[in-house]
Amino acid sequence: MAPRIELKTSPHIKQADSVERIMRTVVLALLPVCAFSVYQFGLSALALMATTTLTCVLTEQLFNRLSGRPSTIGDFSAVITGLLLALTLPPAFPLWMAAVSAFVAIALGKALFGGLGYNPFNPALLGRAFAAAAFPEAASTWTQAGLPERFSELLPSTLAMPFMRPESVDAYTTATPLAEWKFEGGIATDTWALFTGMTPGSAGETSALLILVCGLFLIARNAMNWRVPVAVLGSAALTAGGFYLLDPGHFPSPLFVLFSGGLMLGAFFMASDMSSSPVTPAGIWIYGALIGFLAVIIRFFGGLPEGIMYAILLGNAAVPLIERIAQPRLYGLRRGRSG
Amino acid sequence: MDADSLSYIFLNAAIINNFVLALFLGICPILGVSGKLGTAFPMGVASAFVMLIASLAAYGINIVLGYFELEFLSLIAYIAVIASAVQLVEMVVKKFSPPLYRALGIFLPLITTNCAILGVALFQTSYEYDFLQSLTYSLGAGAGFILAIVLMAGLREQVDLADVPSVARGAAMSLMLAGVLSLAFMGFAGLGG
Amino acid sequence: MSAADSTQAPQAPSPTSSLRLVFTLGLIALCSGLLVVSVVEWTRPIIADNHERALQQAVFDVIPGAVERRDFVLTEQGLVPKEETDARGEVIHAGYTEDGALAGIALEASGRGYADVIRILYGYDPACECIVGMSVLESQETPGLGDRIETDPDFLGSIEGLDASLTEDGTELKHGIRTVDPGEREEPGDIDGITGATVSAEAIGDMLHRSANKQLPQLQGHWSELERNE
Amino acid sequence: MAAKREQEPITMDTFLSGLWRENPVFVMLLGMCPVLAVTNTTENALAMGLATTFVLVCSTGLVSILRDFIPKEVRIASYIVIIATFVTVVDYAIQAISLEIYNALGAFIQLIVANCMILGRAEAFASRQPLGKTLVDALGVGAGFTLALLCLGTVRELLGAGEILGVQVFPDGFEPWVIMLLPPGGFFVLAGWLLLFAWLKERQNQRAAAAKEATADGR
Amino acid sequence: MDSALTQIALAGAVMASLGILLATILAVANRRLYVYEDPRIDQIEDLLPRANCGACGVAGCRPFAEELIAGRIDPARCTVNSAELNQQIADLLGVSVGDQERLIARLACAGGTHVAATRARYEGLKSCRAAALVAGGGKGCVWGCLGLGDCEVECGFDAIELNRYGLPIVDAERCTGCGDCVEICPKDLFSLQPESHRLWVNCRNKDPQDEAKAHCEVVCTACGRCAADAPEGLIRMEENLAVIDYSKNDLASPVAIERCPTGAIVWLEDGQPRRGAGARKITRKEPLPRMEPLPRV
Amino acid sequence: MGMLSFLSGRSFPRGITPPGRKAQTRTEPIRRLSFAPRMVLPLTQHFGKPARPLVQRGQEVVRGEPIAEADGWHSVPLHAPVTGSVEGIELMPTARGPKTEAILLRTHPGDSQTVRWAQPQDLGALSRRQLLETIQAAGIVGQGGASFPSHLKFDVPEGRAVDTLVVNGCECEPYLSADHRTMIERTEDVLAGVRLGMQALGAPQAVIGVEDDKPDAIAALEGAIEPGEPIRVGILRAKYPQGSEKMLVRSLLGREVPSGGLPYEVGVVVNNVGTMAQLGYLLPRGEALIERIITVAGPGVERPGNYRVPVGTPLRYLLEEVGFEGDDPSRIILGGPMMGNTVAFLDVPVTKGVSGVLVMPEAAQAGEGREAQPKPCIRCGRCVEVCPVGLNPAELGRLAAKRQYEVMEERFHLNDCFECGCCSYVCPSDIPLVQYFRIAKALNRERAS
Ligand SMILES: Cc1cc2nc3c(=O)[nH]c(=O)nc-3n(C[C@H](O)[C@H](O)[C@H](O)COP(=O)(O)O)c2cc1C
Ligand SMILES: Cc1cc2nc3c(=O)[nH]c(=O)nc-3n(C[C@H](O)[C@H](O)[C@H](O)COP(=O)(O)O)c2cc1C
Ligand SMILES: Cc1cc2nc3c(=O)[nH]c(=O)nc-3n(C[C@H](O)[C@H](O)[C@H](O)COP(=O)(O)O)c2cc1C
Ligand SMILES: Cc1cc2nc3c(=O)[nH]c(=O)nc-3n(C[C@H](O)[C@H](O)[C@H](O)CO)c2cc1C
Ligand code: SF4
Ligand code: SF4
Ligand code: SF4
Ligand code: SF4
Ligand code: FES
Repeated sequence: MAPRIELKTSPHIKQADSVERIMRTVVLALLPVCAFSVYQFGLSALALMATTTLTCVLTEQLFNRLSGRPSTIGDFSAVITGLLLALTLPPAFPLWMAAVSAFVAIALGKALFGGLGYNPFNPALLGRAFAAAAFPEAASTWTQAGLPERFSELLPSTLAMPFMRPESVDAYTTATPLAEWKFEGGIATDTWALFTGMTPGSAGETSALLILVCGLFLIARNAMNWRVPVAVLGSAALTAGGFYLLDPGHFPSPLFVLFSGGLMLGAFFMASDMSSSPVTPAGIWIYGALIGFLAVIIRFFGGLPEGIMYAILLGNAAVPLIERIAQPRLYGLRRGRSG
Repeated sequence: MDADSLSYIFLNAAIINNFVLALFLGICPILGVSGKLGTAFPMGVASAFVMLIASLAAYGINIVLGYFELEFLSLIAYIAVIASAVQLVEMVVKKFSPPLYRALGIFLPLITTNCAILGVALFQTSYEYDFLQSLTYSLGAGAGFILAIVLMAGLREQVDLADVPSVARGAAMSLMLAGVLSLAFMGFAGLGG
Repeated sequence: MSAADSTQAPQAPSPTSSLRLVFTLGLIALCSGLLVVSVVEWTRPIIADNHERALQQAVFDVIPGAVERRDFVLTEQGLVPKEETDARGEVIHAGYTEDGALAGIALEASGRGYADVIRILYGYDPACECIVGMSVLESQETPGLGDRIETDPDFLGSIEGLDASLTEDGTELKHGIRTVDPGEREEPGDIDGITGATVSAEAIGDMLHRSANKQLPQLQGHWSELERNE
Repeated sequence: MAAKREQEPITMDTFLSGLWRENPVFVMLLGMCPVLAVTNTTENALAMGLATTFVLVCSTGLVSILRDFIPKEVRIASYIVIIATFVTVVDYAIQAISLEIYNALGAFIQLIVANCMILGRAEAFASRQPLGKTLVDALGVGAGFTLALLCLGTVRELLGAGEILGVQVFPDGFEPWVIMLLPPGGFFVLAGWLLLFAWLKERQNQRAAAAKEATADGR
Repeated sequence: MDSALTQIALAGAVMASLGILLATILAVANRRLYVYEDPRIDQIEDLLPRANCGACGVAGCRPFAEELIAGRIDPARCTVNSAELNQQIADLLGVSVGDQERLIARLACAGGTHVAATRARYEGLKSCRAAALVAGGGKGCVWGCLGLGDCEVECGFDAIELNRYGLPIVDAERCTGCGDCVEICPKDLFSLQPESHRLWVNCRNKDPQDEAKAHCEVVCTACGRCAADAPEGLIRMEENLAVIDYSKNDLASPVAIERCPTGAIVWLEDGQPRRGAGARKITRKEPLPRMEPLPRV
Repeated sequence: MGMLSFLSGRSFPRGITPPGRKAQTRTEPIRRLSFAPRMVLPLTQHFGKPARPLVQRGQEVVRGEPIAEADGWHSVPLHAPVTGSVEGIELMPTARGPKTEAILLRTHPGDSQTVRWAQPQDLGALSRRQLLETIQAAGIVGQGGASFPSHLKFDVPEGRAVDTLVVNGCECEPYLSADHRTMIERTEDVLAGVRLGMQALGAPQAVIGVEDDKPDAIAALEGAIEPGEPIRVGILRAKYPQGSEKMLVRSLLGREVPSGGLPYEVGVVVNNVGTMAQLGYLLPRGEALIERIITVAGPGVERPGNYRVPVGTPLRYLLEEVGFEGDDPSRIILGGPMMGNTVAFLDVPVTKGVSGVLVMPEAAQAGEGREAQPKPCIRCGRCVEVCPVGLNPAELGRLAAKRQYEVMEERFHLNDCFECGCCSYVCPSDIPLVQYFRIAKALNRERAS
């Protein structure tokens, strides 16, 4: 029998919002992107998403079990990690590698740091970076979008035996718009196609339009800090614009930079991961600007065609330092008596 | 960018082939002294300073030993001079600026056995850098070292407030962070190439 | 010592005499110098031999059929055996077949790869005016990816016999050497690239082109000097 | 205090403590750079381990012999010179033995000088202990170091190339995990070993606690 | 051969001069830049546990060492260290160890969940500090232990464990007397007591008898029997509580506890409290039912 | 309206807008609550030293008579709220937890309970100091919640000129409407109080800050201010915690009270409208503070409304009077839902600083937001976006969980937190941030002393 008076600290009312609701909203916002990915790349993309999501959820459960914590799969965050990981991988990525990456994403990226909210790095991108470094070839093999038989068959590399080299998919491979620009000396994709998204690339990064719409939905539902995408995209556009003005022949236009590759997906869904970004508004501006800047620098001057993944991870790494300098302005510190 | 240009040498040493994260030099202090930003930063600065000394010393030693054709003695000479220089700096600081000694001095003996210091001397020799290039290289390496240790310290402070499972506390956590940092730094590979 | 005394700080321990310090460290350094120099002297020939053999092996690797090697330097007087001159310059390793005929020459080239500078040695056969082999001396390329420039059969295969003939006037390569996408070779100077290691593979093509384009015209007219003349 | 320890006899424990209980890598976290840098193959790891052990044994031995002779003011400088001497010796010896290994280990042979483990042992142990004990300790620590290097080397070579000591282990068509050969791989594998040890230890502790609970029957 | 010999000679000479040069510099520097530091500080610090717990009343182990050398403190004040090592420190300094009596944390409450009533359910952080700030925490006895274990968490030596009734039990062997629990407890129930204080009042309730008994079955009701049985002046009644005058501790004996009806006053044997024969036996294991919150006006 | 006032800048940055929930009581006129049979009068109902009892057990007192005197300048006296007899001076439970001494009065049943102790004075003739003494003698403390003795607040240190008396009519907490009703029904008292306050302070002007969700109060005040009087009504956007004096000063005057400082440092003194009404009503009559106006509301109350309650009325009596059944487990909250404290004892009396009593049965709490186990902070940053002081509650919370209280104070300005609860209100992870901060502050305070 419990006492009938209850003691509790103030405040005694609360806003009706919860972590689960936020995460569910993000999953909801990701669904159209996933659907488009399946439409574009077919069954392979579907299998990829299923694999990463399942592995992420199972890994999360496993680690909760091991460390004796209550199950946290109900909060959907592992689902997000799984989906986003799949969306950043090439559609023909072998499933066993995807599973390894998903395991690393949750185990190394999240569970070992203490779980939801404590991960200093974006788990999905950590998994993606692991994949890129462990299986660099598979992670940079892109297939064409809209292959006619995509709904009836899987790409041959998808089903590679665990630990084995995937079958060559040379027949379907192609260069992404970014790689074309970087290694083949020119932009061959027009901006509208980039914007709408029937281009080769990672499973979920291609349609800037769709990502934009879904991202705005997230912002509208207060599930994401609007400053993140604004800062990342703004800074990327400014940096790219600067170089473009310097040498329009050599550097692509800012629009190409914004709509190609994973910049959009990164800015809206991955840089915005709350655990690995600053909490203060000023910090977020700096963080976003850093990411946008680094992404463009790596794209333009680095050895790789795409830099958003590394830019976000580096941004994550800088978060503690950023927060050191970007605390909110304290009431009563500056303004004194006005009269 | 030209591989011999000063700006490339600096960028290369600081970021692209970061001493700590890509070349595995100076790992011990990175694991040991990166617990708090407040100590990591002075440690980084002290190390960078000693790197500069080491670089200059190595440059001088190379000239002397080159003259006698006794290059094989270079290793001994570097380390002996570095160790003595560090000891000297420590004494000077202790004598003339006790506050600075309290902030930096305690790290100085640690730095003698920091691979990164000797690494600067060895690498600049093997790359056959001239004076300015050596100087730039050591400054870049120092900047890279500070960057790495400060990033590590920030992350470790953040993770200290996390609910880390007991098995992952301590050195394993530092190594994991260093690993992820090094993974992120791979994005800089080929920069300027 | 009474208890009261002990709470008094002891005198600073009397410092060791400076002479002793100097003497000790001097002595240790002296011994160390002697020990090192003896080891160095003792291993010097062995190490030189090791280097020599490694070089030899590399040269033979890139010049098929070579069993003997001599090094030359291009000087004002033409190609002079390396032993006979102090002149510094590109070393040209000439390889000879069992019957003493010139099998080809090996040249060093270097350039920036994906991670860092790559150094290679490549063989050139004046008879076919083509590149006959290539081996990597030094590279920091990503293992399993960039380092496939050492192992990829298609890539290496397309370098073997790669056309490196000069234009009529002998001032530059007739067909530029470059790396193209795998399976897209069209020109005689094209090398099959490696998927996933585009940068490294292109770097090889690029350094081959630069080196051959510079060195081969200079060697034009000196080939006979390489023929064995004992 | 030192005097008290000196009386203790040389035991197996002196050796084992360096090998395991106070393993320089897994427990003391010393000499980490070579541990991470040269362990992408087992062979390199072994060579590095042996080279380091050699330097460790020789230099601590010499320090122990000279321990009463070297004045405190130039202690560090002298130790360093002694260590550097042996490192140079090893450096040339390896060049003479195999250029391939020499190239693979790169600057890290010379960097043995800066291996804090060696100076640490010289300072903390050899400068206070007689020769015999110092040598046993150095051998133990050296063996522990080599063991740690091998732990990393095998995992990294196995996953990174599908081989161990150059012998193919996985069937043809194995997809190597390139990351294992890259810097992050080094960090992750070492972290992995530490996690494993910590986990085993925790489980052991839990078992022990459970056993105690069972006998004591609570309060 | 000749060149090899010159090389050897040269090498020796260069190294020797380098060594001499460095040694000279260091030697000169050593003279010129010498800063005196008492070498015994290091020696003593080596002998201290380096727990930096502050139980000695100094900020940490090194400052403690400095205090020791200055003769301002006894080695025994370090309660964490073994007696043997403290003796070594004393020997090193040529002083006596000092006869600091060991202080151990002791709780002045016996109101576990099975004997003490709650009045209101507290919801929120599982912390006594937190609960105490919310209207005192909801326990019937406003002086009593809240049983949320801040002391257990705070004790850096694992010396406190909550028992099944939510009462902290101090492991006398582990307790170093650092006082952290004294500081953290929002109800001020802990105090550091010398081991020789064996007569102990296990209660802080100042309510008048009837009200107090409604709150807790082991409460001190200030009935005065212990004072009557104990030697004159050892125990007196103050604010509805028995208070022991420890300056007369020598007179203390177990007779004082025998007739205590609630067992609020105890005699400690090997650190374990013994209740008097007259104390009511408590067999209940489950929590006491809550108090009625809304009696008639 | 809200939009417009936002444009005109009549607010402060950040903060939250919880649902007001004032409909239950805002239209109810103030009613009198009957006298409880037994009154409990703690000797500390104010910030400062406890009062010293003047009465003894068994002594008869009349309504309004002093029963305890101020113990020095930093204290206020206590007056009998009823005519009756002194039952004793005993330890009694308080809302905060520990028991303190209180005077118990047994109300004489059947007594008319008119005030029989009054010493009218000519206030205009008093010097400032005398006026302050009069205020102290009337036992007046702030009615806005902090119970700070009003005479102390008006006692601005030498050399500090106060140019504006700010009157706090925001009542930004949900549910509460006592100030709202006071402004409507006792407009004249409020204004009389304001004038007295200006006199006591020597302040040339006064501003009454009222939120824009109380248009009737604004109209009443504006209508009652004499033309040309240096008193104006400042209309503010309804937003929590507009009523906190620091925010109010910022919103009304654009000044910021320095961190760790007091309002007079920027030339302002802030008082609640209730305090002003008490001043304006009591001083001219020479009476003392023995009752106050309280909102009794919440989902568990049958007859919610604003009541005029004698100080010392036990909660148990009050709740029975308003028809609280007490069947469900409930939280009984003194004050508003954002800052108020729950009580553990229903013997706790209404004291001078209590502005509301809320009853929240468990059943109703579901509608007021979930009560869930705290989860780890996901660093969403909402708390940072709402903290009106510009703190970083997320970081503070993480530090608190690791008990790094000193860092919280040294690097993250813990002491600037005034526990408004905005951060806890928005936290989707249900982290009890404010509770953490309270522990941290309490411990730091103890350790410092
Ligand atoms: C970890 C990692 C290592 C890489 N190492 C190399 C390398 O050594 N050499 C290289 O040419 N490219 C390297 N790359 C770049 C890509 O594999 C590849 O060059 C680029 O994506 C171009 O792809 P493509 O070959 O399909 O055009 C690396 C990439 C990653 C992520
Ligand atoms: C978060 C917060 C909210 C507050 N809200 C109000 C309020 O709505 N009305 C009010 O009169 N005082 C409020 N106060 C108290 C005021 O800051 C201030 O103490 C009061 O107006 C001073 O007047 P008094 O001394 O007459 O009570 C609040 C304080 C805080 C910290
Ligand atoms: C120690 C202390 C001294 C104070 N002194 C003054 C004062 O001299 N003048 C003044 O206007 N208010 C003074 N106050 C009252 C505060 O300004 C404020 O009204 C009170 O703390 C309640 O405000 P709150 O409810 O916003 O926290 C003092 C408060 C405290 C705690
Ligand atoms: C706007 C938003 C973006 C997110 N982006 C990612 C992401 O990029 N990667 C990821 O693993 N989780 C993401 N999450 C989910 C969640 O934050 C993630 O599981 C935590 O980082 C795990 O602690 C996101 C959540 C939100 C609300
Ligand atoms: S003794 Fe104090 S700190 Fe410990 S559980 Fe009881 S109330 Fe909490
Ligand atoms: S916290 Fe209390 S119980 Fe623990 S060691 Fe310190 S004094 Fe003893
Ligand atoms: S309770 Fe404190 S930290 Fe939280 S919002 Fe209010 S002032 Fe800021
Ligand atoms: S509102 Fe809660 S979850 Fe969000 S940052 Fe603040 S403390 Fe963390
Ligand atoms: S081995 Fe210790 S710093 Fe490199």
